[in-house]
Amino acid sequence: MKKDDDFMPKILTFLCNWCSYAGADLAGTSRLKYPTSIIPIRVMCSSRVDPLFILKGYLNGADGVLLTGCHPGDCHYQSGNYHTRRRFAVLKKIFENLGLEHERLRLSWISASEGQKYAKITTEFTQKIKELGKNSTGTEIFL
Amino acid sequence: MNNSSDSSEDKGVVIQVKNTQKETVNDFLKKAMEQGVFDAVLISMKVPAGDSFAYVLLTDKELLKDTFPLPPIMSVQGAKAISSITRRGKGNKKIAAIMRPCEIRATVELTKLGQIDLDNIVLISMDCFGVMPTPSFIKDPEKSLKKFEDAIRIEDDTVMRPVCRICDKSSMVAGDLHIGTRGVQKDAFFIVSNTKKGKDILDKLGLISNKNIDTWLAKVKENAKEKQKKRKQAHKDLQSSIKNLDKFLDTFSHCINCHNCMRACPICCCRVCYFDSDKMKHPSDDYLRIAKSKGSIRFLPDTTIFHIGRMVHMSLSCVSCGSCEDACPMSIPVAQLFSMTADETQGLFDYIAGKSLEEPLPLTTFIKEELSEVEDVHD
Amino acid sequence: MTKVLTINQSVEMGIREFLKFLLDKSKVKGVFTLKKLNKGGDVAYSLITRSDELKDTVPFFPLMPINAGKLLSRFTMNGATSEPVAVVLKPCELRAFIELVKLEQGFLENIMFISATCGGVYPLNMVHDGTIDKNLSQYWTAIKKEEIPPNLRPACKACTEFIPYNTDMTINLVGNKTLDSQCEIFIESKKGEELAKDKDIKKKYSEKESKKKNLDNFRGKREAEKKKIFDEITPKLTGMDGLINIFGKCIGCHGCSKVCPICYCKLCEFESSDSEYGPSHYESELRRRGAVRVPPNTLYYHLGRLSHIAISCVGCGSCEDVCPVDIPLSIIFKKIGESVQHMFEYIPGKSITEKIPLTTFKEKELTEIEK
Amino acid sequence: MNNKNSNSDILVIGAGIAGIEASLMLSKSDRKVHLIEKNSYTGGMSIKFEEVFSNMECSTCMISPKQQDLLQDKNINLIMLATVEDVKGSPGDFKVKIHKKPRYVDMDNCIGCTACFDPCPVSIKNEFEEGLSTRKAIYIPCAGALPNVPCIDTNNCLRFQGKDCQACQDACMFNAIDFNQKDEKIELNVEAIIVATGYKLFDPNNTPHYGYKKINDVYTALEFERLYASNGPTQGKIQLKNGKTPKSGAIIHCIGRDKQGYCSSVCCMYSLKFNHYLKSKIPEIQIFELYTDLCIPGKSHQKFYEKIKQTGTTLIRATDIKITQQGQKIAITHTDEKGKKRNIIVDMVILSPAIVPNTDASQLANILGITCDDLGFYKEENQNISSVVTPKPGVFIAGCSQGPKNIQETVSQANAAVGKILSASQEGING
Amino acid sequence: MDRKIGVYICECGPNIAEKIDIDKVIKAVSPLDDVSIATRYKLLCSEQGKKFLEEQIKKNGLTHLVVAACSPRDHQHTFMTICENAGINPFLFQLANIREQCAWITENKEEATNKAIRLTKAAIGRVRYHVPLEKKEIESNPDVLVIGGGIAGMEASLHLASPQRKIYLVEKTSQLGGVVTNLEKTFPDMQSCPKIIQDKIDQVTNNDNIKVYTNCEVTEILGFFGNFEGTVTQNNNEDKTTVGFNVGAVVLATGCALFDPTDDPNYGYGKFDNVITALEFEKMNLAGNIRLKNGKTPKSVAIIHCVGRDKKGYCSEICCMYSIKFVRYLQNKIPEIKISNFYTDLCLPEKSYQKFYEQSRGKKNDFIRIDSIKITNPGNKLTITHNDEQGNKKSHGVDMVILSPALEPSVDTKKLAEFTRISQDDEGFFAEEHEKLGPVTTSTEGVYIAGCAQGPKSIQNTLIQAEAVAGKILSSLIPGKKIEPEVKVAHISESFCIGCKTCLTVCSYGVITFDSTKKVCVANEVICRGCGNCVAACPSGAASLKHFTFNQLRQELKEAVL
Repeated sequence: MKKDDDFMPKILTFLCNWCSYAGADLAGTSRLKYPTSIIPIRVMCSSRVDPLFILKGYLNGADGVLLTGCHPGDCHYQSGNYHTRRRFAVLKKIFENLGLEHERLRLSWISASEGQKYAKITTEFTQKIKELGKNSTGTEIFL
Repeated sequence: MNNSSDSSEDKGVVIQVKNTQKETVNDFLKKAMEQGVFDAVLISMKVPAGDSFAYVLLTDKELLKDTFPLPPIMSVQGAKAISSITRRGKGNKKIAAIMRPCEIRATVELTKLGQIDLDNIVLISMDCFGVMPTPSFIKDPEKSLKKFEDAIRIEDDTVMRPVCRICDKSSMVAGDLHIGTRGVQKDAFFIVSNTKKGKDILDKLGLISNKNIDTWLAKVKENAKEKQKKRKQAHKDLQSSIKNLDKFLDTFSHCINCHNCMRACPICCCRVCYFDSDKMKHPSDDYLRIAKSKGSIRFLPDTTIFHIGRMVHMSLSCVSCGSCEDACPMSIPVAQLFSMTADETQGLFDYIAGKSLEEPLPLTTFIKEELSEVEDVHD
Repeated sequence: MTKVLTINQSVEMGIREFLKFLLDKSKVKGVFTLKKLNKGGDVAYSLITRSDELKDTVPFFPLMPINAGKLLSRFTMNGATSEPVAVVLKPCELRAFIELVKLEQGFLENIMFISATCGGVYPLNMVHDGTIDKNLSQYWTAIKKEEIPPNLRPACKACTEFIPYNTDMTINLVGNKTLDSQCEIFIESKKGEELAKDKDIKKKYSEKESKKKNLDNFRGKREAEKKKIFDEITPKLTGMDGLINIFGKCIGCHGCSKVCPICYCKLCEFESSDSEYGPSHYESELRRRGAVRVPPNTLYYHLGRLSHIAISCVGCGSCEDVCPVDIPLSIIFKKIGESVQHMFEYIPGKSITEKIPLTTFKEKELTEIEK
Repeated sequence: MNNKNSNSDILVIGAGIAGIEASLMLSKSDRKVHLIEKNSYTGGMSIKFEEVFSNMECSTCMISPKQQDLLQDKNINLIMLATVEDVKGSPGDFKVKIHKKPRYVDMDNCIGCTACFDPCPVSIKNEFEEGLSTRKAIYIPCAGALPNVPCIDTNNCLRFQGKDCQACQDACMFNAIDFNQKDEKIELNVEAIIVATGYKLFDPNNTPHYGYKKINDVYTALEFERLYASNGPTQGKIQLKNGKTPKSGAIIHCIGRDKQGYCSSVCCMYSLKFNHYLKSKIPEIQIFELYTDLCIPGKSHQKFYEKIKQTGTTLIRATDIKITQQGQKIAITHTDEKGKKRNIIVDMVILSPAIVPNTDASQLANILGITCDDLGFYKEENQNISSVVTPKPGVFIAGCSQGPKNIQETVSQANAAVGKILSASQEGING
Repeated sequence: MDRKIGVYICECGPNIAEKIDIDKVIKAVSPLDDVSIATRYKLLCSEQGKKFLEEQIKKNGLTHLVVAACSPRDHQHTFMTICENAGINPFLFQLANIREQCAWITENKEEATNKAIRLTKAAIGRVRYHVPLEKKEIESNPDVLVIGGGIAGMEASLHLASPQRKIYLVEKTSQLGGVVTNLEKTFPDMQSCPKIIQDKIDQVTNNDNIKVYTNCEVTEILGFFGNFEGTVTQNNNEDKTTVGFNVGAVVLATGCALFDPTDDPNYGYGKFDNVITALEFEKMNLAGNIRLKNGKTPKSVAIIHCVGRDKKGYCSEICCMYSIKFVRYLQNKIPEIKISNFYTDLCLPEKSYQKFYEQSRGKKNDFIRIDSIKITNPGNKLTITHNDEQGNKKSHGVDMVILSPALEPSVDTKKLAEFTRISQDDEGFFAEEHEKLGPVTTSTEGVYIAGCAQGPKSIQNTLIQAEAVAGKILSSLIPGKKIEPEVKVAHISESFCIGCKTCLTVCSYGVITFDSTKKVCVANEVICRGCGNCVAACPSGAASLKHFTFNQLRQELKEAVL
C-alpha cells in the first residue's frame, strides 16, 4: 500500500463530442488541474460506447473506465444518452454480481460548461481507483 | 516440410533427462529462448483452478516451469491455437509450438486452408500416448491426472479416448522437430529434425544429429502396426453397428444440434458453418409440407444432413484428433465415426491428412486417370 | 375462475387424446411436441401431422433436448405458418419464444401454445448414461407432492417462473395428485377456447369451472432452492480470480451460445473478425503479460455474452446442458440475468408488448447510476 | 466590390442566437454573409445561461457547436467589435459602412493560451459576470467563450491610458498582441439586412421599492444566472455575499412590467427555472415565487411549472411588493390574492426583470431607416403579414429586437427572415 | 499497401513544449510499426506550420497523418484540410489532444509526458485502421409536398414556389384557407381575416408553380430528404384516385383541433342552449348574427377562458387574446352588452397584447379571476357559479356563454407522424427536432412542421413558422445542387444482420428501415447523423459507424491503456 503514491492509474475515459469533450477542453483552457490518469477517447455520442468497449478496456488492464456524456435531456442526438445509461447500468450490475470491482466503472454527465465538474470527478475517481489499486487484468494470463 | 518417412535422417539428437522428462523439455525450450532461437513458446499449461489445461503463448521464460507439454486432455486442439495466432498473418516473433502429432497434422491442413502462416512458427511434436476424454477428466481432475500419469508409465491406453486407443499416427513426424520418447531409456529422449528449419534450429543450438535412432524407429513402427490392427478391427465393428440407415440414425439420435463437434473441430474453420447459415433456414410451410409427407418429422430435421454434410466438408482433412467427441454433450461417438470415414475417403487419394505440406488437398487437384470405379459403366 | 377441460385419462394419455382431436378435427395441421425416437429412449422435438404418429409422443417428458423456443424461432423465422400448429412446451421455452418474437426472430400467428406448470427437467447426460428412465417414477411422485425431484438440473431446481405466461392452455402438473387418472386442461385464451369448442367434445369431455391451483408452497421451495444454489455460487464469484477459476477450463466451443435461445445472431460478435487478435495484438499482450492464453478472450466471451443476453435470459439451462466441461453457466447466467432484469422490473417473455429494456428508456430512472 | 455577385451578400447585425442561426443558414445556401457583432465574443445573451427552460438543457452545449460552425464557416465574414454607421441604397444594393474597433489581438496568431492575462496589472469588474468577478484589461468574458481570443479594453488598459505597459505583449509567445491596430472603416455592398440585435433587461434601479443595489443579496436574473453558471464567478456555487449558503429565497416576477406596459412572455418561465436552479444546488432551500399572472404559454411549459410546484415551492399571487432589509435578512411585504397584507423573510431575493429594447436600438433604427414602436422595439411592417418584415424593403428583423420572446421563437424568426430573403431572390420570382 | 504514418508534435509555443518533454514522446513513438517519421514543430496551425505539414506529407510520401497538438474542436478541420491539399484522404488523419487535456491540466512534466505518449500512441494505433472516406453527393428533387391548405401551408407554398420548384399543396377539405376562414378579425390589430385569407388563396391558385389538391389526403410517404415519394388519394367520389409524385421535402401544416367541451360536464356544453364554443361564436359573428337560440339578442355574455386547460396540461397561448377579441366583437355589434370574462391567469405574452387587453376593459366588461366554475340552467338564464379570489362562492346569470377551448392536435397527426417517421410529443403535437434550436425541423431530415400542428400559436407566429420552413428548405434543398450527406455514418452489414430491429428501435432519426424480404435492417446513409447508437445496440456486430468502427476504437483504447 505504500507504493500507492507512485501508482498512476490508467483511466479510460469516453467523452461525447458535444458536451463532455467540450467540458473536458474547458477544464484545460481554464487551467484546472486533474490527474493525468485520465485518458480521453472521443466519440460522437456516448451511445456509441458499446458496453463491450468498457469490458474490453477493463480486461485490457484499464484501472478504471469513466463514461461521460451530455446530461439526460441534452443529447445532441435526442436520446442517445438514455440508452447509454441503461446499457451502463446493465454492465455495472453484471460486474457487481460477478464480484468484479464495479467501482472501477463510472458514469458521469458532463456538460460543455462543466469544466469544473470534469476536473472534480476525474480527481475523485482517480483517488478512488488509487484506493482500489492496480487492476489485475493487466497482467493476467488466463483471461 | 518434406515427406517424413522418405527424407528424415535416420539420426537424431539424444538429450539426457535431468530430473523429469518434462523439466528437460522445458530446459531445452528455455535454452532455445535464451539463445534467441525462439522468442515465444506455445505450450500447454494448467489453468489456475487446476482443473484443466490451456494453450499459452509465453515470452516470459520463467513461466516455462509451469508448463505441461503433453497434458492429459486436449481441451483445445493445438492447430486452433496456432491459427488464432497467425490467421491474420505472421508476427515478428519466432514461436515454437509444442504439440501432439495430430495437432501438428491439423496445423498442416489448416496451413493449406490458409488459416495458418507457418513462416515464424517451429512445430515440435512429441510421441503421444493418447489423452483422456475431457468430460471424464474434469469430473475429478486430480485423480484423473494421476491415473493418466500411471497409464503412461505402464503404457496402458485403456483410460485414453477411444480414438487415441486406435491411433496409428501417434509418433508421426510431421512438424519441424520431433521429440521421440517411445522405447527410449528413461533417462534420455531423441530429438529428430524433419525439415531444414528443424535442422537449422538444432545447428543453432549446437545439437548434432548423429545418434542412431533405430530403437525408437523400431518401437514406433511396432506400435503403429499394432494400432493399425486394432484400428481396422474397431472400424469393422463400428461399420457393422451402423450398416443400415436406421442404425446410423440411431447413433445420431441423441444429437441435439448444438454443433459443438463442429466448433471443436480444428478443420472446421468456416466463420459461419454452412449448416448454420441462412441456407438451412426454411419457411415454416416447407417444414410442414415435409412433415405431412411423412406424418412426423424430428425438428429440426437437420441432424443427418449436418453430420454427413460435415463429413463431406472436412473428412479429407480429418486428423482423427477426437476433439469433436470430447465436446459432444451427448457422448455420441462422433470422433470414431468421423475418423473411420476419414480413413476411407483419404484412402481414395492415398492422402494422409497433415502428413505433408507439399501434398495438395485432394479436392483442390485431380488426376486424370482415377476413380473410374465410381463412374457408371455404359454398356 | 378458469375454464377447464377434463379428460378422464392420465395426463399423458389425455393430452395425446386432445392433440389427436386437434389433428383429426383439422383444428391444427401440425403438432409440435416431444416424441420418443427409438427404443433407446431418445426424445426429440417433432413436428407431427398425422394423428397415428402421436402414440410415441411424450409431451411432458422431463427433458429439454433443446429449447423449443429456439426451434419455434427456426420454424417461423421466415414468416408465420400459414396453417395452425399446436405446440406443447415448457414455460421457459415459451418465454424464450416470446422474447425471440420481440426480436423479430419468429411469429406468433397460427401457433397455439399448450404449456404446463413445470416441475423441471433432468440434465441431458441422463439420456446417454441411460439413467433417465429409472428416475421417471420418482419424478412424477415428487411432482404430485409438490416437491422438487432430486437430480434435476440446477437451473430447474432454482426456477421460480414455472407457471407459463401467454399460453392458450395450461396443464396442471405440479401438485396435481390425479395425474394418473385425470387430465385437466385449463383454457387461458380465446384461441384456446376456439380450439376446445366442438360438438364432439361435449360427448367426450366434461366442462367445469375450476380455480387454478395455488402453487405458493411450491414456489417457496423453489425460492429456497434458488437461494441455496445462488448462495453456493456467490462465494465463487469473487472477481477476476473467481471468474478465471470458473471459466478457465472453457474450451471455447461456444456451445452455450449455440443452444442459447436468446443468442440469435447469425454470426456471434465473439466469433467475428472483430474479436480476433492479429499478430501485433498478441505481441503487445505478450510484452505486458509475459504470456497469453490461446485462443484468447475466454472471459471476454462469457462476460460479453452476459452483457448481450442477461436482460433476456429466461434461465432455461440449455447452456449448461451442453457444456462439455461442466461450467455452472446456467446458474451464473440466471443469477446475473435476474439481477439486471430486476432493475427494470422485467421478466423476459412475460409480455409480448413490453419492450425489451435495452430498446427503450425512461427519462426519469437510474439517476443513482450517475455520480 | 463592383462585382455583381457581391449584391447577393447579406448583412446580419448581431451574433446572438438569431444572428448565428440566420448566418449559418444563409451560408448553407452559398450566400456570403457579413456578421457584425458589437462585442468581442459571439453567442449573445444566451451564453450567459447555464441551462434553458423547459428541458433544462445546458445552454453552452446547445450553442457552442453553432458557434464553432460559425467560426469555421468560410462563407461568413464575422466582424467583431463593430457597429453599423451608415446604410444607403435599396434592396439588392445596400451600401453599408461599418466601424470596426481594434481588438489589439491578432485573431490568426492568437492560439487562446491566455498567457497574457496573468501579467496584466489591471483588475476591474467583469461586466459579463455582472460585476460578480474581476477581469484584466486584456480578457475573454468567461471561460469557454468563443472565439477564444482575448481583446484589450482600452478604457482600462494602462497603455491606452498613456502609461508604459506592455506586459501582455511580452507574455505572448505568438506575436498576437498588436497595439498598432487601428479603427477600421469597412464598406460593404449587400442585398439585404437582418437585424438581430437582441435585448437588455429592465434596470431594477428604476423600481427602488425592490431594494436592488441597496440591499445585499438582492440579485437580478442575470446576476443569478452567472452565480449558478458552472463557468461563472463561483463555479456554480450559489452563495450569499457573506459566503454562506442561503436557506431561503424569493423570486419576484414581473419586475418593470407595470412601467413598460407589456408582459415579457419569458419571465415566468425563467423564474421557474431559477426555482429549479436553487433546488438542484440547495435541496432543502425554501423558495417563494411572487407573481401576478402566470404566463406560461407553449405546449411544454405548464408541465415544467407543475414539476416545479411539486418540489414544495410557495407560489404567491402578490401585489404591492416592497423589499426591505431586516437585520441580516430580507423582508418582502406584499398583498396576497385575498387582499391580505403579508410579510415573508428570506436570505436571498432574485428579481426577474422585463425584457426591454437594447440601448442603441433607436440609433440603429435611424441608420437603417426603420422605425421603433412606442415601446422601443423594432416595428414590423404589419404584424399579421410577418413579424420579420420592416417597412423598409430589404431590411428584416429577428429575435428580441422585435419584441420579447423565447429562444424557440427567436430561432423561428431567424429562419423566417432567411426564408423571406431567399424566397424573394429565387429565380423567376418577381418581388 | 504499406502504411507510412507521419507523427507531428506541435510545440504550441511554450504551451506544449514547456509542459511536455516532446523529445521523449518522439522517442517513444518513433519505433512503432508504420511510423515513418516523428518530429516536432513550433506551431503547426500557423501559416508556416501548415505549409510545413503539407510539404512533409508530400516529401515523405506519407499515407497517414497524426498530429499531437490541441483539441480537435480547435484544429481538426485545419489539419484535415492540409491532408486534402497534400493529396491524402482527410480521414486518414488523427489528432491527439495533448494541450487542453494534457499539457494544461498538470504541473508535473513527467506525468504529462507519459500521458502525451499514451495519447499519441492511441492516435497512431487508431489511424492505422482509418479508411479513406469520400464525400458523397446525392441528386435531389427541389419540389415540396405541403400537407394542409391553411394559412401556414399556403404561406410556406408561396414562399417556396418558383419555376425551379414545384409545390404540391394537399388539402383534406374542399377548400383552402383552414380555420382562418371562420374568423372575422385578427388580434391584436383587428385586421380583416377574410381579406387576408382570400389574398393568400388567390395568390396560391394563381401561382403556376403550386398545384393544389383539395379533397385529398396523403396516404403514403416513402424515401428520404431530397428524394421522397408521396402518394395522395382523392376523396371526391366512390372510386378513389391516387396521384404519386417525387419531392425533396415534406411540410406538415395540418393545423390543430379544438378541445371538445362536451368532455367536461361543468360547462353544460351540448346540454344547455346558448353555451357555445369559440369557433361557433366566430362563425356566428362572421355571419353578422349574434343571437340566442330563441333569436333574441343577448344582453349579457360570459366568456370562459382556459376550457380544457387542466385536462390538456398546457396553456394554449392564444385563448386569452381571442377571448378579449370577442369582447371587441361584442362591444362593436351590441354596444350595451354586459360581458364577463372568467379566467385563471391572463396570458398576454407579446409586446402589444397587454395594451390590447387594457384597451378592451370597460365599465361593462368584467375580468374575473376564478379557480373553478360551473354552468347550470335553473330557469331561462344560464347561471355561472364560481369561487372568487377570496374563496367565496359567487353566481352570475347570463344569456350566453362562450367557451374558449384549448387547442389540441388534429386527428391526422398520428397517421402523418407515422408516415414521415417523426415522433409526437407528450401532448400529441408533432415533435420538433429541438425545443429551442429546431422549432420547424423534425427528427426526419426533410420533414418540416409549421403552425399549430407543432403546438398552439397565433396567426402571426404561424406565419413566422411557415416562413421559417421556407427558409430551411430554401437554404438546404437548392435546385440543381446536390446534397452532401454526412460521411461518418452507420452501415449495417447485410450478411451479419439478423433483423432483430434493436438498432431500429434506438435510432432517433428514422435512418434504419427493415427490409422484410431479406429480413435485415438497412441504414439510410443519406440521413444518418452518425451518433453510433445503433452500433452499440447491435449484438451481432452487424452495424458499424464509419470513422468510429469497432476496430478503430479498440485500437485506440488498447494503446491508451497498454
